[in-house]
Amino acid sequence: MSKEKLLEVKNLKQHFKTGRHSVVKAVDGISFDIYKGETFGLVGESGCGKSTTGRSIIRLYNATDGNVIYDGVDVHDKKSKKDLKQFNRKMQMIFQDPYASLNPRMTVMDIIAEGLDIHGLAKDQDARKKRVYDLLETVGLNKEHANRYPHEFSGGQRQRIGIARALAVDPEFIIADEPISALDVSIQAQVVNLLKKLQKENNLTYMFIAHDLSMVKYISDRIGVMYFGKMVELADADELYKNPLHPYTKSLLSAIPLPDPDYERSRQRTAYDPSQHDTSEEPEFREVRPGHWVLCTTKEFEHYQSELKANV
Amino acid sequence: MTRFIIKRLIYMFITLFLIATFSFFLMKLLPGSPLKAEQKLSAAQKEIIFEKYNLNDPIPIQYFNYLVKLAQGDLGVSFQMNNQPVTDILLNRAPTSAHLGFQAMILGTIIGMLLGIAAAIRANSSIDYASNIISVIGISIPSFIFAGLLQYYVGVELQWLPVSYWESWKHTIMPTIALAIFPIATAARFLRTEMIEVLGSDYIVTARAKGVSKNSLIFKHALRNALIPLVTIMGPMAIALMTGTLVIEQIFSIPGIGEQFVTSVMTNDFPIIMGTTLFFAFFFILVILIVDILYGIIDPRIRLAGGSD
Amino acid sequence: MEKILEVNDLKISFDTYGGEVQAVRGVTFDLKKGETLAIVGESGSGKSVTTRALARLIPSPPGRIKEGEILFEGKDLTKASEREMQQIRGKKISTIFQDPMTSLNPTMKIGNQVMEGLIKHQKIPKAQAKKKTVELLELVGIPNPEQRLNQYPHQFSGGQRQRVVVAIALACNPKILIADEPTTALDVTIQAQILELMKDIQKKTDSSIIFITHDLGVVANVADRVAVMYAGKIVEIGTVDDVFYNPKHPYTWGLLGSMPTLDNTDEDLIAIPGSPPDMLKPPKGDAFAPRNEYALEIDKEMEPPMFKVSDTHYAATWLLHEYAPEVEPPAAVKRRMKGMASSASASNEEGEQS
Amino acid sequence: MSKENLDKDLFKLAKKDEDASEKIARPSLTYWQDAWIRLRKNKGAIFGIVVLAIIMLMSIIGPYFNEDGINDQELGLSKLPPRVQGLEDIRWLGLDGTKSDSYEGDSVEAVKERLRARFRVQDDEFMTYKVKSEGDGSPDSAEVKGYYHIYEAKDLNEEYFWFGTDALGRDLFTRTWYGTRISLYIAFLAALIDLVVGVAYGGISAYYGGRVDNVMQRIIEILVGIPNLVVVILMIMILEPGIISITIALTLTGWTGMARMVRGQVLKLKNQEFVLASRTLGAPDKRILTRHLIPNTLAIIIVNTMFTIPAAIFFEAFLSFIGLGLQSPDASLGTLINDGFDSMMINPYMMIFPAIVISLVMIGFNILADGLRDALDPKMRE
Amino acid sequence: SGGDSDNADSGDDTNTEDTTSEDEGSEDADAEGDSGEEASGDKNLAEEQVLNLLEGSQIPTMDSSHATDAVAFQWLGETMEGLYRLNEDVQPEPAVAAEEPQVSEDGLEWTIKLREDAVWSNGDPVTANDFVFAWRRAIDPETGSEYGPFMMNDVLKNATAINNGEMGVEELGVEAVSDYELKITLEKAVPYFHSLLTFGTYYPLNEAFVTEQGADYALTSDNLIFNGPFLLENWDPKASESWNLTKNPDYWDAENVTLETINVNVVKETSAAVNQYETGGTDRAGLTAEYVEKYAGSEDYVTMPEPVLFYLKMNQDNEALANVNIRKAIQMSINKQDLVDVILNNGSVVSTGAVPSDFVSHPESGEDFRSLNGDLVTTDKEKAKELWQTGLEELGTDSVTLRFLGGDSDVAKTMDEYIVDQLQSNLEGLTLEISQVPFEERIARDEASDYDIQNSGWGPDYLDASTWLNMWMSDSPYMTMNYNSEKYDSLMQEANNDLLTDLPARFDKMLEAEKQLVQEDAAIAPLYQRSRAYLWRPTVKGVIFNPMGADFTYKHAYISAE
Ligand SMILES: Nc1ncnc2c1ncn2[C@@H]1O[C@H](COP(=O)(O)OP(=O)(O)OP(=O)(O)O)[C@@H](O)[C@H]1O
Ligand SMILES: Nc1ncnc2c1ncn2[C@@H]1O[C@H](COP(=O)(O)OP(=O)(O)OP(=O)(O)O)[C@@H](O)[C@H]1O
Ligand SMILES: [Mg+2]
Ligand SMILES: [Mg+2]
Repeated sequence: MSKEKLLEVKNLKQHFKTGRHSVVKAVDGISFDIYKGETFGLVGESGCGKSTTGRSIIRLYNATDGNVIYDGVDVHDKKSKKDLKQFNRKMQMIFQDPYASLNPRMTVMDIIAEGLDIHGLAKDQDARKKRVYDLLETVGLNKEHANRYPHEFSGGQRQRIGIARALAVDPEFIIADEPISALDVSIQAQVVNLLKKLQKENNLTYMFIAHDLSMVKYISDRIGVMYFGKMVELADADELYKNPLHPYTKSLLSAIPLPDPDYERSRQRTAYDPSQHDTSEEPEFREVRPGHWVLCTTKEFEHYQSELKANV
Repeated sequence: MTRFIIKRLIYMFITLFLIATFSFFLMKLLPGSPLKAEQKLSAAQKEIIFEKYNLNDPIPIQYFNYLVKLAQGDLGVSFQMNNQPVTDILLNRAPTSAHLGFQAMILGTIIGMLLGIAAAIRANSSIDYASNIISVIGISIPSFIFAGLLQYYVGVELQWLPVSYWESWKHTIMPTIALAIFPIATAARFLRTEMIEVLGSDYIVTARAKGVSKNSLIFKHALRNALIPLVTIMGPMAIALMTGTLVIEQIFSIPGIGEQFVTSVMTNDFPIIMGTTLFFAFFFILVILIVDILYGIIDPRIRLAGGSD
Repeated sequence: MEKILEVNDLKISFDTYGGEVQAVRGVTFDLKKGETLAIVGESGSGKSVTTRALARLIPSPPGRIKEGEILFEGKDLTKASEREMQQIRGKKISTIFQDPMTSLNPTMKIGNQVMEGLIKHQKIPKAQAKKKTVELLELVGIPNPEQRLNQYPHQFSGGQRQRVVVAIALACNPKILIADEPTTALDVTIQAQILELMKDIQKKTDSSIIFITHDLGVVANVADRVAVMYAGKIVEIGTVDDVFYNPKHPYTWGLLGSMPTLDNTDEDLIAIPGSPPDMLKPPKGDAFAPRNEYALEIDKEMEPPMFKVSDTHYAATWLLHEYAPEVEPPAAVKRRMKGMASSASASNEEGEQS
Repeated sequence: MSKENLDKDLFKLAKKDEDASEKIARPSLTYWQDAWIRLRKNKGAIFGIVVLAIIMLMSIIGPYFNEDGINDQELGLSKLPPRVQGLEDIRWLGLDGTKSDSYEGDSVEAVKERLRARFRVQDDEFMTYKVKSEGDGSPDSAEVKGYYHIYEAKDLNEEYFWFGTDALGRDLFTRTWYGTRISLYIAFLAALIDLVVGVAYGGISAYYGGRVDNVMQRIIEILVGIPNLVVVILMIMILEPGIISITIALTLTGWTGMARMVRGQVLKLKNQEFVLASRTLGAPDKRILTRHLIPNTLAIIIVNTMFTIPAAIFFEAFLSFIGLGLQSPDASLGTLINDGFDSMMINPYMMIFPAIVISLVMIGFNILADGLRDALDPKMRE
Repeated sequence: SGGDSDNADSGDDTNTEDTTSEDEGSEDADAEGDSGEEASGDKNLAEEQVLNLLEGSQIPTMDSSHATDAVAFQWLGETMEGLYRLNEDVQPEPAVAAEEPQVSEDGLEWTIKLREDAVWSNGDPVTANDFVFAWRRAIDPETGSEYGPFMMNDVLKNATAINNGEMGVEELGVEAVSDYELKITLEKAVPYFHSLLTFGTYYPLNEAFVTEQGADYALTSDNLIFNGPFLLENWDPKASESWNLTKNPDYWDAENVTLETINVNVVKETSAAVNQYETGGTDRAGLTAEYVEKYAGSEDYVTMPEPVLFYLKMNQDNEALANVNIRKAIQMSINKQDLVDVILNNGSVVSTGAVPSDFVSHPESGEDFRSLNGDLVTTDKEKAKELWQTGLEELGTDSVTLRFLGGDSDVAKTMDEYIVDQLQSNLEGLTLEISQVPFEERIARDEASDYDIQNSGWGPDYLDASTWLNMWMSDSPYMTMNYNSEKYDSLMQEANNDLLTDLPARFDKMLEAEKQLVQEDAAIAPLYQRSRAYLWRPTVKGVIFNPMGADFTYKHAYISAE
């Protein structure tokens, strides 16, 4: 691929100590790249480490091991305060819970302007105000909303406020951690459309975390599938849907109900049984075909390759 | 669970050790000494007795000896009551205080619980208001005022009950009531809030959806869950009762620890003050420990979690 | 098919600090024996309130049934006494709630929670109830049921807990099973298992299910018929095929259009703008009008009645009125309407007002 | 619905009001405005506020209602019962400036004699009697209540002591309000220290987490094991008795509750997404603390403080009652009650007025705190 | 009775302060006039001879060597018996002693015959050896007795030296000539020695029993044996706040003891005590001023004057108080009449000297000490102001700040507030910083001279004016106020030594000394002589009130029917 790498994740590990002797390996050695301008989707069942991956990338956690290289610079390296601030502007995050992600004691104005204040991006009060109004407009809200408090807004509106907050510092890369899963179906589209629009207008790169596969497919260029802290498959969105290789991916795809009664009547679910893998060999992340990676053993690798050939 | 208890026991010892140390140096700081009425003895007498009791040793050695004695359960002898070992005094008086305290605690919690439950299931009814008023009054009017009024009206004017002393069960009624007012109020308030919350929870709706009758809904499903937090306030409640016994025992002339403690404070009888302090702390920590264990018994979720902690 | 339940013009309000919240504003539907009726709709549209009212589980105060009737086996449940309801709940009408984490009593053993209904309604001795409980747990796919009887909810995983909840609901072979978002909190794979389980059991017991969800995929999967709710009213009701392949109400269009299909990536999704109305002050006219791209002037004045589309299909929108201009559903929706005839023909008849 | 009624013109696509759909109909309310509205609806809390406001006002201006200072002694005016202008004729109120007592005896005259002895008067000039039962000469058959008009007897017709006077002839009205002032002062001081220490400790412990938290929590766990009653008494014995030492003693271990609460709250908050959002924006610790964490713990802090105040007032009264309170001539409600306790049966007014005030203060704070808890609790929002 | 100081009301020390400790009450001095009569058939006895009493505090010890306070001496007095016992005329009469002592010419050698029918409650006879053992034990420095040296030093031969560890206890001036004859040798001819022998510290102890019990001796009533009119039962201060006395059937004078039982409960609050009285729980309750107000007219109300004096001690270490005019100004500034009438209100009377009235009288004329010396100081606020100004000028200042040390009982607080107010409002420029501390603390500060002015009290230990006046000698162990007057010291030296055999001259010396102390040197500011108020069941008769030692004697008490 000729695209320019924006982010490189190499063997990222994030382990949490939960007790004296117990460790949760939330993320256990994953690697992937994200290219400039694309949307990278991350799916997997609850608790598989999606959020942790996102948070480690943005330095909310200090990685246990591995590197996150953004624009050629290792994110987790020690940095001067100034560099840090600079870095903070480039990468932003949109959160899952539209209720918990806005400070209930701050006005929308202050919430959105927080980035401006921290980075000193507004010359004066007027400039600050104007910028906030602009941002509100960008996300489809209006001026009058600036002086209100989060609890007065519906979920979709709150999520858009969260997006405006992230946009305030002109980021290049946005990690969206399940930005729509807490929203009503009818409202999800508002947010997704907005994200798409913004990507186009501002040339943004997204990492889109979700467990709603149809939405991930819709928005993403490439998708990674995670299972228990590991990346099990990674491919172009269409490729993944057409030719899922890893049994977990297959099972996941087969489980998604689609809003189409006829399809549903005929859908067959395949269950995933982790014990089907050969445990004698440590599986590795291999490129089965260009751009299509699967976590597999050598034997499985060959099997997958033949499977692909058969499908074509 | 075992580890949890061991951990708590270790804290208990640290706490007791700190209090013991604190009280030892306090004893050295304040007037008075292990000798009764030291000040009035002649220099020669003092010299001879100090020698006899190793009081001429350097402070660190005295401190060490003190700790050794303490470890053997020897809290010294009272200044005021000649030669009476503090340990004996405490052990002899504890049962009375415990009797009073338990009676009040049990009476208080039961009545409080009933009030709280009644108020919760009939929220905003007259029972609720009555229960609210009782609990506000109960936590607001100091027990000594209440005890005084009780003693005067019920004991002297109406002569229904003995005015003071601790002889028959009749004698225990008034002090118990005076002391129970606070637990009644706290338990009622607490249980009401908790019960209302529990009654609104999903699993209660689930139980109702099963067709469970109102009584079994309240007593089988809701109560136990509402009781869990009540157990946590048992600790503070026991402490409040401990404070309460100080004045109640005084007012009703009951030979308990509290009464002795107040007397000792008045007469600067340090060995008893220190001994009682340690005893109270010990009791307090014990109560907290028991409460925590109880907590685990009542709440199955803690039972497992406790193991890993 | 035999109607087992009929709900007529049900209105439910809550008295709150702010005033009267009109949660349900006149809902009419029926449920046939052995069928699955799915209710979809936005959050706050009154799905839960409606269904809880069926088992009279609305907390009162602040809630109250203002009007309407719920006819179950010929009896109006809105007038039944609490005692009568206790006989119906769990035995004839069972309910499963959304959150498996909170709908089990944390301090009671699983076995007892399942057994409770059995002992109460079937009046069987404990030993027998226990046996039945083991069978039930087995049925819902919990391994080692004998041992797990004596465990507490926190010792179960989320999926297992939801299975237990299903087992509780099924204990007395209810005539109606109300499932209020039973899978929302679960992962897709587990959701699929639970859905299969429910369908399976329905087949075996021939009970009717009211299934609430806001996931149209799930609806497509489980439902025979679908009711779409908006702002305390049913705005469209019909068989799954009616609603998915021939939707009439703009809100339903919005719902369907807001979901991407697997082969569409370029086109924008249909977003329903704005947010749902405040049920403290429901707007005049059609509640959906302010967010409706196809709103007519009359929507601002008058609430639309239910128009009949077909024998099985009704929708409450003025667009179905004979005077209304011809309006095509958005392209994304149209694309879904495979196989179905174009809409124009069916809508000429005026529906009766609900 | 019939077709005729409908105007065909209405069946055209409506003009879209772009913003209408995003309009928020409800008036904008800040958290505090909202809480205030909720609080206002709570009758108990309002009662509490009013009572407290009156009591606080009286504690400020009450001592200046008359010329009597808090330590103006005049033994000639010793133990005068309360007397209030205008209420003198309503005997049952007990504000008529008479001392009264009732006895039983063989005959009315005998009882009157006994009453005269009781009030140490020779004749009936300043006495009035209320014969409750005439008696028939048998023992204790007659019952008479006697009223001694002590103000007249002492030629104090122009004097009015609203709450009466104490043994040293000091005006109890002045002393009661002065005592209220001191009690409130101690309580507020205790609450303030509790607030500062507890919030700082809990906040630091939770925010920095890890080892810091671990150590700080172990310390608290040990401190909690020491009953504060004991600490207070020991401290009072070491320190010179006085307002400051009482306050210090009161707060020495009292802050642990606050610290635990604040810690719990901050622990919860610091992983909330809005805090994470602020961190991803590069906010420094100070900003996170002052803009995000503290404002969101404020409700709990306020409620907790509100409960600390009555607890401190009670504790001060309790200390006074067991003899470890303020030094005279300073007075607090506790010392006044203690002073009056022994004469509760003879001159009940000496205890009753301060007892009423302290009970009202306690009730006021407790129900206000309850109300605030409800008003500030986000769970209660609909 | 004996002991030191002070106006503390806590149960320590015989001479407790004022009205608050209401530990007891007694029959009035004038009650029915039959107090001395023997209980016999002609009295209208009630069927139940049970007396119910209250104490303000627990008995701290029943070990006569360690007893220091009124409560201990009270119940020691009922259950034990020394050589002599005070009768209703406050005169010693033989008890264990069979007769009056035989005293040598020089007054130094006392020989006393013991009665042979006195026995311990374990059956042992009471012998001379029991006295020797007890007295040696009391003076032995290892015992750590406070009252032993206080009562014996400079009285019994070699007592001081033994107590200082310079001699063995065998050297003490007491020996058992035979089982029933005791020989006592004195250091000097102490005129009041006879009355000292009635005092608790001089009671006998059964050596075998005490030695056997060891450290447990006297811890509970089970660890005690008695030789007095009553036996103590159920006394265990560790566990209970009550005890009982029952008639001792083996007591040599048992036929003259009418009461069968005395029940005692500890009640600390006056209100509780009055409640008990009202409900019949006790036959006597002490009263505070408030209750006096209520009960003053009732037939149960009794006041009991005591020879206990209260006064202000002025520490001359303080520059201002070293000035005699300042001290005089303080002496004259307090309206003491109001103090006794309004604040105490219990029959207490204003005191104008350093020796109480109705306590000792002239050995020849029989005139009262107090009336002979008259009012040595009277309140005169105007004069006081003048003296104050003079004093201030001499000091070269216009303001003086003094620390006022007071007690923490209710009455003490009220009284001290009053005194402080009186002084401050009369003496311009005077500021008093009051501190109200518990009794023990006050004693400690007193010992350390850590006060400027102190409100203090003193009760007599024996029947002689010197029990008061010795205190103010510069070398007295109780001299904490740094009063050092050669004149006074020499007057008292003479009285204590040279004039021991010339009692009238000695009396005159002491009169002179009192004048010097109060009038000339204004060393102390007398306040009042205490009286106590009681509710006292009229059917209780025959109780003797003692000015010292045990407050009451119940040996002859009885309950009349009616
Ligand atoms: N701070 C933490 N301390 C301990 N364990 C953690 C922490 N954060 C996450 N975990 C654990 O790490 C695992 C992965 O969590 P993560 O939140 O990344 O999952 P997720 O894929 O985002 O799930 P979801 O879809 O529910 O959001 C979970 O088991 C979680 O319990
Ligand atoms: N106890 C209550 N008090 C006040 N209002 C209530 C109460 N319960 C429900 N409501 C109101 O009734 C309306 C309908 O609520 P309901 O729970 O039925 O929505 P729903 O369609 O089930 O939404 P969701 O998809 O979020 O479950 C809402 O506006 C809600 O605010
Ligand atoms: Mg996540
Ligand atoms: Mg719902």
